[in-house]
Amino acid sequence: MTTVSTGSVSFEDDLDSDFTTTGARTSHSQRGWRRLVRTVGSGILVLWGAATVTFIAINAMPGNPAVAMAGGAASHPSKAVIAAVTREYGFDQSLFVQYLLYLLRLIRGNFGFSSSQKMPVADVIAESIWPTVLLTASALLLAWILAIASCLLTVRRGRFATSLGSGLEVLSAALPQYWLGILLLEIFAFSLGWIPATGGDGAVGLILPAFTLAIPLAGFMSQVTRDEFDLALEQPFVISARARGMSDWGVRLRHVLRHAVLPGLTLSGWALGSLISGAVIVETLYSRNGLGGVLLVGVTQQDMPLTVGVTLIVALVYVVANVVVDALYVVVDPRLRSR
Amino acid sequence: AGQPSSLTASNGKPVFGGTLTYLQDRSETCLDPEDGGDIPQAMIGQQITDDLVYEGPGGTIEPWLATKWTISPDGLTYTFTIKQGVKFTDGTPLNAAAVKVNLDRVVDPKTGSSTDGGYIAPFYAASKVLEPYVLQVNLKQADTALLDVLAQGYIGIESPAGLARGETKNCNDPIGTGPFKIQSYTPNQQVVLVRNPNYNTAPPGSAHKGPAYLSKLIWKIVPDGTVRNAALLKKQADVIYYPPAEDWKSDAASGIQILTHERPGSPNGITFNVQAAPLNELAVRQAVIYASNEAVNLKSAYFNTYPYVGSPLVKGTPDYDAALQGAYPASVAKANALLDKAGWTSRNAAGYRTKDGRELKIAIPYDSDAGQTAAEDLTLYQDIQASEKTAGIDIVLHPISTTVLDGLYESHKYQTLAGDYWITNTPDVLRTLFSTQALKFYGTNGDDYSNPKLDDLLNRALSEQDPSNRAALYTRAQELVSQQALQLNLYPAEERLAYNANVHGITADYAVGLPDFHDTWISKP
Amino acid sequence: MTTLDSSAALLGAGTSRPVPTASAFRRLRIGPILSVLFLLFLVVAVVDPSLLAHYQPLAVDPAKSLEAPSVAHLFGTDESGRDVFSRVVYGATPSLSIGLAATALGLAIAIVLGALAGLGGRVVDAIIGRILEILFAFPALLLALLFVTIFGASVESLIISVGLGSAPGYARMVRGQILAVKSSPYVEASYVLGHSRWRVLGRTVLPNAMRPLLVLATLGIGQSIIWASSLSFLGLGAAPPAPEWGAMLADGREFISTAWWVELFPGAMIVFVTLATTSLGRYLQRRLEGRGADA
Amino acid sequence: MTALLVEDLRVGFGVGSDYREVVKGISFGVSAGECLAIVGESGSGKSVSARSVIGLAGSGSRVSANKLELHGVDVRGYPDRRWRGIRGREVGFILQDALVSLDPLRPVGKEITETLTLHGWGTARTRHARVLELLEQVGVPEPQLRARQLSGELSGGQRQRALIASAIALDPGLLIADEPTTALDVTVQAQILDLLDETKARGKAVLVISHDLAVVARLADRVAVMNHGVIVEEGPTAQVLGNPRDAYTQRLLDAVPSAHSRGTRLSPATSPRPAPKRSSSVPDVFDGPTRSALITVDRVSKSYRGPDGITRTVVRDVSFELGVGETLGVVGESGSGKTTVARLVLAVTQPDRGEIRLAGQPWSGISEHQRRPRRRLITAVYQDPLSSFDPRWTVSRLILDALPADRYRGSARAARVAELLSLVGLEPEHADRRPLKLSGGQRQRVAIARALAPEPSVIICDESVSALDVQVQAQVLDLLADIQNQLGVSYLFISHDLGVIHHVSDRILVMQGGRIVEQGAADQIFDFPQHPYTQALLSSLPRIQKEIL
Ligand SMILES: Nc1ncnc2c1ncn2[C@@H]1O[C@H](COP(=O)(O)OP(=O)(O)OP(=O)(O)O)[C@@H](O)[C@H]1O
Ligand SMILES: Nc1ncnc2c1ncn2[C@@H]1O[C@H](COP(=O)(O)OP(=O)(O)OP(=O)(O)O)[C@@H](O)[C@H]1O
Ligand SMILES: [Mg+2]
Ligand SMILES: [Mg+2]
Repeated sequence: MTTVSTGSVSFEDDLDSDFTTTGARTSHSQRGWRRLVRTVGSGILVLWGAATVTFIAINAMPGNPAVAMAGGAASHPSKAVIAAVTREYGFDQSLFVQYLLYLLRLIRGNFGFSSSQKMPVADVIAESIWPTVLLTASALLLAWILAIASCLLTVRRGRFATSLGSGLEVLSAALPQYWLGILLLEIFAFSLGWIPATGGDGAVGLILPAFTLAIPLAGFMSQVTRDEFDLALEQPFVISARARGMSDWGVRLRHVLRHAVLPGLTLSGWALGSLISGAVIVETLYSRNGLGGVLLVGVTQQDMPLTVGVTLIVALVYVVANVVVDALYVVVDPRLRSR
Repeated sequence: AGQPSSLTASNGKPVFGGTLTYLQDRSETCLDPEDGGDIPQAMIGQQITDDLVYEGPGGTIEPWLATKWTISPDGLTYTFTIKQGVKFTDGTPLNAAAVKVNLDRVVDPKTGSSTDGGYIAPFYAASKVLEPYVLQVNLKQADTALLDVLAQGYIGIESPAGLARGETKNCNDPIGTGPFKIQSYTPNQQVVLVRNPNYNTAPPGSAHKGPAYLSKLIWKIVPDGTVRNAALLKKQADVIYYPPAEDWKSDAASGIQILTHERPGSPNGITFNVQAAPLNELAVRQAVIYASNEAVNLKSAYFNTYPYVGSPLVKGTPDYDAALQGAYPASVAKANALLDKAGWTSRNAAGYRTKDGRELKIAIPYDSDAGQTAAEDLTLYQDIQASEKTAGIDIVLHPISTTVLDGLYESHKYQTLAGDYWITNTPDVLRTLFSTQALKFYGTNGDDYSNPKLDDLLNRALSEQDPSNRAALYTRAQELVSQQALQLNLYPAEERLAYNANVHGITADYAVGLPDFHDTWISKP
Repeated sequence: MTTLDSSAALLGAGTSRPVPTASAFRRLRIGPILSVLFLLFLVVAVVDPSLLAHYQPLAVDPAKSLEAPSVAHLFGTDESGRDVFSRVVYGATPSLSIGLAATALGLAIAIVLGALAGLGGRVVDAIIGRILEILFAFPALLLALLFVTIFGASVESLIISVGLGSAPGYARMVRGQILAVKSSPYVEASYVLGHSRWRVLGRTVLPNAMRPLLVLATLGIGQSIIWASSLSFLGLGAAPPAPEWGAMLADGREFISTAWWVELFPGAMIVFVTLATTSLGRYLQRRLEGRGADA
Repeated sequence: MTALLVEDLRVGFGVGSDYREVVKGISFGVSAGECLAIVGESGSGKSVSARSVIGLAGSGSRVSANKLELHGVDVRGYPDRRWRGIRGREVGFILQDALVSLDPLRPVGKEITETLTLHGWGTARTRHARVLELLEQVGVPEPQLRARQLSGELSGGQRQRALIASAIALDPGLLIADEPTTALDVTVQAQILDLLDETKARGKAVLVISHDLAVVARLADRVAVMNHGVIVEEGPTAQVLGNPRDAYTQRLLDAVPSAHSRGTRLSPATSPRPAPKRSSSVPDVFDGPTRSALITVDRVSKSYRGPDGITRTVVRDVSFELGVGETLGVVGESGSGKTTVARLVLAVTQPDRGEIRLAGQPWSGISEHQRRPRRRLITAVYQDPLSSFDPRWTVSRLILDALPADRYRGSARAARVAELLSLVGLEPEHADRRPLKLSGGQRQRVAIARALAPEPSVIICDESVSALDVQVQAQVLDLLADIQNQLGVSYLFISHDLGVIHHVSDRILVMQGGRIVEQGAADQIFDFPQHPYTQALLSSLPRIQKEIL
C-alpha cells in the first residue's frame, strides 16, 4: 500500500487498509476509555455475580459444606481436616462473614485444594485451561470459516445451491454434538483411519474435536449470517457498487460480507459459552484433557473447590471473550467508534 | 512380575528396546498405590515397585524382596530377611529400615491406604529393624492372610527418600525398585515410564532376570473402550486394557490376542441389603437369585466372554469351594414357590407381586458415570430386570452420580448395590464383606449382614495355622454365605488385555491379576 | 423485434442467476410440509405408540441381541434384543416432553424476567440486565451440572436445568421485544388516545411483544431436546431401560463399530425433531416478517 | 451523438403465472449535453427502466429490448464482464436511495476510489488526489476529512454529493440520476440540482428520474411521463408541463399543491361534497394571542441528552397559538424540532421550561391522570400510519379502540365506526381488513378516521402526506380540508414540503434549529419573507413556473 505524501492515512486500497475514521481524536479516545472502563466494570460485576452464585450453590449443597470443601463424604475427611476447613472458610461463622471470607480468598487467587485431583485447584486449572481455550478458539474460528464459506458460495447462487446451503446449515445446527462426535470418530478414526483413534497429539488431535464443536455452531452462525448476507446483497449500496462496475465476487467479499458477519459476531460471545458447554461433552468423548473434563469430574465427585474454580475461570473466559468480541465488532463496524 | 497365565506366542528370541503404547481405561489421581488404592494405581504400581513376597500359581507364597521369613507358632511374629544389593531408582538402598517405613506408612490412617490399610492395620502392632536387613513385624492378632496381602501390588515397597518428599510429590512420581520408573506424568492423560536399567529383583515367576526388554512404556488414559479397541486395530496402540466384549470376535479376526486372568476374591454381583425390606426376607433374596436367569443373561450381555460365577468366591481364591457354583440354578418355578410361600401372592395391575399392599419392588442404584458402570453391566441389569419380571419382581434401575452413590453407601439406605466386587487373594475377603466386624468398623459390609456364627468361623480361620483345618472352616463359611443369599453373584473381576500379534510376553500377576510388562517385548511387525 | 431470451443475455452474471421470489416460496414449502408430517408421526407416537410399534419397548430377548435392521426389526435390535424402532417410537414421549417442558420453563422464566426488565423502569432493567449477564457467564451445561450436583439427577432436574440454562437467552429477546414495542409509534398512539397505562400494557404492549415467542419456542424445542439428551448422554438424565433418546444414544455408543443401528437411529430422531421444529419455526418467522415486508 | 438509445424496452419479474411486466415497451434516448427526465408516480417503472440500461434490472428480472445502445454500441447480450467495463466508466449511476447508497461501514473516500480502482485508473497516489478533487468538484467541504469519514457521519446532502462524485469519477458520457433530490431538504436539493446542471453543461448526457415535477421543470430539457410501465407523453419540458396533451399528465400536474392551489381541490372529485373556497374565512390572528386560542404554547423549551452524553436543546423558547378551526403550518429543515413541538403539544413528552395550555387549562406539567379525560381533544395523524397501528388489529378494531367508551355503547359503537369509515371515504368492507392489506392512501384514511373517533378539537398532522404519491396526497389533503369544513377542527400541520404547507395553512411557523424564526399568515410568509432563513428556504424551492401553469 502506498501512503500519500500528504501524511494523512491514505484511503486508497484494500480491505485491510484501515481508514481511521476521523473526528475529534481526543474525544474518541475519551470515549474509548469510558467504554473500556465500562466493559471492565461490567466484567468484574459478572465475575462477582458468578462467585456469588457458586457461593450460594455451595451452601445449597446437601450436607456439611465443610465436608464438601474437604472432598466430600466419599473421601472420608478426618475430623481435623474438617475442623481446619471450617476454620479457613469460616463455616462456623455467619453466612455473611463466610461470604466475605470466600470473596477475599478468591480475590487473593486462592482457589483451594482439589480433593479429586490431589492438587491445588489453581494448578489443575493451569494445566487444563490451554487445551480448552485452544479447542474452543479453533472451533469458533472453524465455525466462522464454515459459515462464511457457506454464505459466500451458496447465498443467491441459484435454486439448487441456495437450498443446499441453507439445508445443510439447518441440518448442522440440529446435530447433537456428542452424536456428531461419535459419527466423526467412527468414520474418520475407526473406519478410515485418517486420524488416530485416541485423537493423536497436537494439531491432528484437534481436528475431530474442533469439527465436532464447530459444525453445529457453524450451522447457527451461518443461518444468521445468511439472512444478513441475503439482505445486504439487495441493499442500495451494493447495487451502487455494481453500478460502478464491481463484480459479483467483489461485491460479496468487499461489501456484503462485512455487513453479514455483524450479527454472527454478536452471537460469538454467546457461542463461546455454548462451546464451553460443548467442551464438556467433546473432551469426554475424545478423552481430551481440559476444563470441560475437569469440570465434569469436579461436579460428579463433588469436588467443590474445583467446581468453583472452574466456574469462575469459565466466567472469566466469557468476560474476556466478550471484550474481544466487542473490540472486533468495532473493527468490523467502525460506526461504533464514534458512538 | 509373574508367570504368563495365558500362553503367549513368543516365537523367536526376545528383543531389547522399543516403545510400547498401552491404553488404560481410567486415570489415577495418584500414582502411588498406597495412597488411596484404586486398581489403576496398583496397575502402575506393579511396574514401578516390587513386593516383599511373591504369590505363585495356586496361592503359594515365594520370596521376592524378602529372601526368606519365619513365622512364630502363634502367628504373631514375622521375621523377614531383606534382599541385599538392591537400590531404589533414586539411588536409595533397600534395607529393613526402608521396609519398616513402608509398613508403618501403610497402616497410618493419614496415608489413606484403603486397601492395604484395611487388610493390615487391624492386625499390625509394630515392626522392628533387627539387623540392617532383618525386619521383625509384630501383630496384635494372628492373620493368616498377611503374606497374601503383602504379595499384592497395592503394597509395593517405595523409597523412603521418595516418601519423605511429601504426598503431592510422591503421588506424581513414586519411586520403587521395579522394572520401570516414571519419566513424566500428565494427569488424566498419560504416564511415560522408562526402563530401570539396574533392575535386579525379578520375581520367581519371571521369564527373565534383569532389566525389562522394553525401553519405554507409554501409559495413556483412554476411557472409551471403543476408542481403545479402534486404536489397537489401527496399530496406534500395542496393548489395551479391557477390550469391549462386543469387539472380541472382530478383534480375533484381525489377529488380536486377548489375555484374560480371573482376579481372585469376591465376584462381581449385586449385593443385597438384608436390613432393607423386602430383602430382609431370605425367601425373597433366594427367589431373586433363582429368577434372575443370570448365567444366560450374562452370556448375552457380555457376548459370552465371562464365565458365570455362582459361588461367593472366585475360582482362583485359596480355599475356593467349587460345589457352590450351582447353588442357585435358574428356575422361575422355584422363585415363584418361594415367594408364594412367603406370602407374596397377590399381583398388581402391572403384574408384580404384592404383599399387604406393598409391591415386591427392588431398586438397583448404579453409578451414572459411564466410566464407572460398564455399558455391558447396564445391559445385564436390564436383562435381569426383564427376567425378574417373569417371577413378578419389580426391579427399578436408578442412575445416580458418584457422589450421591457414595453418600448412599455411607448411609446404608439402599436395597442393593450394583457392580460390587472385592479383589484380593485370600478367602478372608468373606470377613471383609460379611462379618460383624466389617459392618461395625471397616464399613465394608454392604449387606448389613451380621451373624455371630459366620463371625466365629471367619475369625477362627484367620488364626488357624493349619492349612487343611483352615480350608474346612472357609468351606463352611462359604456355604453359609451362599445359603443366606447375600448377593446375586455374576462374574469374576478379570484382568483383560488385548494386544497386537507382535507383542510378546504379556503377563498378569497371580496375586490380584495386574498386568506386568517386565517380560514384554515387541517383535518387528 | 428481437426478444432477448432471458435476463442472462442482458444482465451481468451477478444478477443473471437470481432466485426468483416465486420459486423461493415454492421451495420454502417442502420443508414445512415434511416437518409437519414428521411431527404428526411423533404425535401419533406420543398418543398411541402401539399403532406404530409392534414390539414392547422393554421386551428383552437376549437371543436376538444386536440384530441388523430387517423387515421384522426396521431399525434392528439393541444389545438386549429389544426392537430399536419400537424403542424410538416409545421414546418420543419422554424425549419430547423433556424438550417441551424445558422450553416452556425457559420461556416462562424469560417472560417474567424480560417483562420486568422491559417494563420495570431503568433500575429494574439494569439489575435484571446484570443478572442475565451473570447467567450468561454460566454456560448451559455448567448450570445444568451444578444443578444436578445440588439436586441430584432426575428428569425433573434435567427439565429445570435445561430450562434455566435457556432462560437468559430468551429473556434477553423478550426484553428487547418489549422495549421495541414499548417505544413503537402504535403504543404512543394508544397513550395519545387517552388509554391508561395498564390498558396499553395489557392490550397492546404484551400481546405484541409476545408474538415472536411462538417462533422462538419452536426454534428452542429442538435445542432443548439436544441439551437434555446431552445430559442424558452424560448419564444425568432418564434411567434405563426407559427408551429416552439421549439415554439410548449413551447406550448405543459402544456399538458404533459393531452395530451402528443402535446408535444411528435414536440420534437421527433427535436430528429430525430439531430439523422439523427449526424449519417450521423459520418458516413461521418468515411468514411473520414477510407480512411486514409486503406492506 | 446519442449517448443512450432505448427502443421497446420490456422488463418483467417473476416466473410462470406470477410473471408480471412492469416496463411495457418504452423507447427513449438522451444526447450529449441534454437532460431527459422521466416522471411518473411511484411504481410506474421509472427505476426499473433506468437500471435496465446498465444491466442491473434486479434479481429475477427478464429484460428485452429492440434496441439498447450506449454511445452507439449495441450492448444487448453482453456478458457480465463487459457490463462491468461499462458500468462506472461509460455510465455513471446515482441510485434512488442516496442516503443508503454508500456502504455505511467503509470510509466515503474508499467508496469513491472504488470506481477508479475497478477500472484500473491511475495509481494509488493519483487516485487519492483524484478523489479529493472530485469531492471538491461536487462541493463537499473539507474533502481530506470527509474522505476518511463514514457515510453515516456525513449529512444527507454530503452523502448525495459523494455518491455523485463516485458516479462521475471517470467522467462518464452518461449520468443517470434516480430521484437525486428526494429525502433532501429544499436548500440542499437546490445545490444538487445545480451540480447536475453543471454536469449537463460539461456536455454530458443526463437522465434524471423524479416524481417531483418541480425538480424536473428546473433541470430537464425534455420530459417523458411514465404511467404503469408505458411512456404516455414525451416532449420538451415547457410543452409537457405547460400544455400537457395526456390526461394523466394533466392529473399529475393538478395534484401538485402550491399557493395557487389553495382552497381548491387537488384531486378529481371523489366525494360529492364540494370544497368551498375558504381562503379568507379565518380571521388573521397574526397579531397576537386571541381568546379563542385552543392551544397556547408559551415559551417552551425542550432538550435531550444524546447517547454521547451531550445535552442538546432541540426546542428553544417556542411560543405560538392555535385557534379554533385554524390550520397552523409548521415548516423547517430536518431536525429543526418540528416533531418535538408536535410531541410536546400531544403531551407525550414534557417541556423543560415553559407551559402549554389547552383551551385555557393547563396541559403540560400536570399528571397524566389529570390529563387523560381531556386527551381525546387532541389526536394525531402520523407520517407512517402503518407503524402507528397495532399490527394485530383490523381496521374496525383500531377505530373502536379510539372511540370514547362513555359516549358510544353497544351497537352504537359499530355504527359509529361505519360512519367514520364513510366519512373518510372507505368502504364498509375495509373494516375487517388489516391495515397491511390496504394501500398507502387507504391507510392514511384509516389513520384519519381513528384520529376523528374521539371527536377531537385539534388534529396534529406530522408529515401526514409526505410518504404519499402526489395523487394520493392530493386526495388526503382534500379529505382533511373537507373534514375541517364539516367539523371545524384545528390542524397543527407539519411538513417539510413548502407547497403542501402553502396549500393547507392559514398561518405558518418557520422553524430553524429549534426556534421559531418567523410566523405569520401563509401568504404573507410566502410573499414577503422577513427572516433570512425563510428567504433562503423559499428561494431554493424549485417551482413549476407560473407562466407555464
Ligand atoms: N426486483 C423486483 N422484483 C419484483 N418486482 C419488482 C422488482 N423491482 C421492481 N419491481 C416492481 O416493478 C414496478 C416498478 O418499480 P420501480 O422501482 O421502477 O418504480 P418507480 O417508478 O421507480 O417508483 P418509485 O417512484 O416509487 O421509485 C413496481 O411495481 C415494483 O414493485
Ligand atoms: N427522544 C429524543 N432523544 C434525543 N434526541 C431527540 C429525541 N427526539 C428528537 N431528538 C433530536 O431533536 C432534534 C429535533 O428532532 P425533531 O424530530 O423534532 O426534528 P424534525 O424537525 O421533526 O425533523 P424531520 O423533518 O427530520 O422530521 C433532532 O436532532 C433529534 O435528533
Ligand atoms: Mg424508483
Ligand atoms: Mg419530524
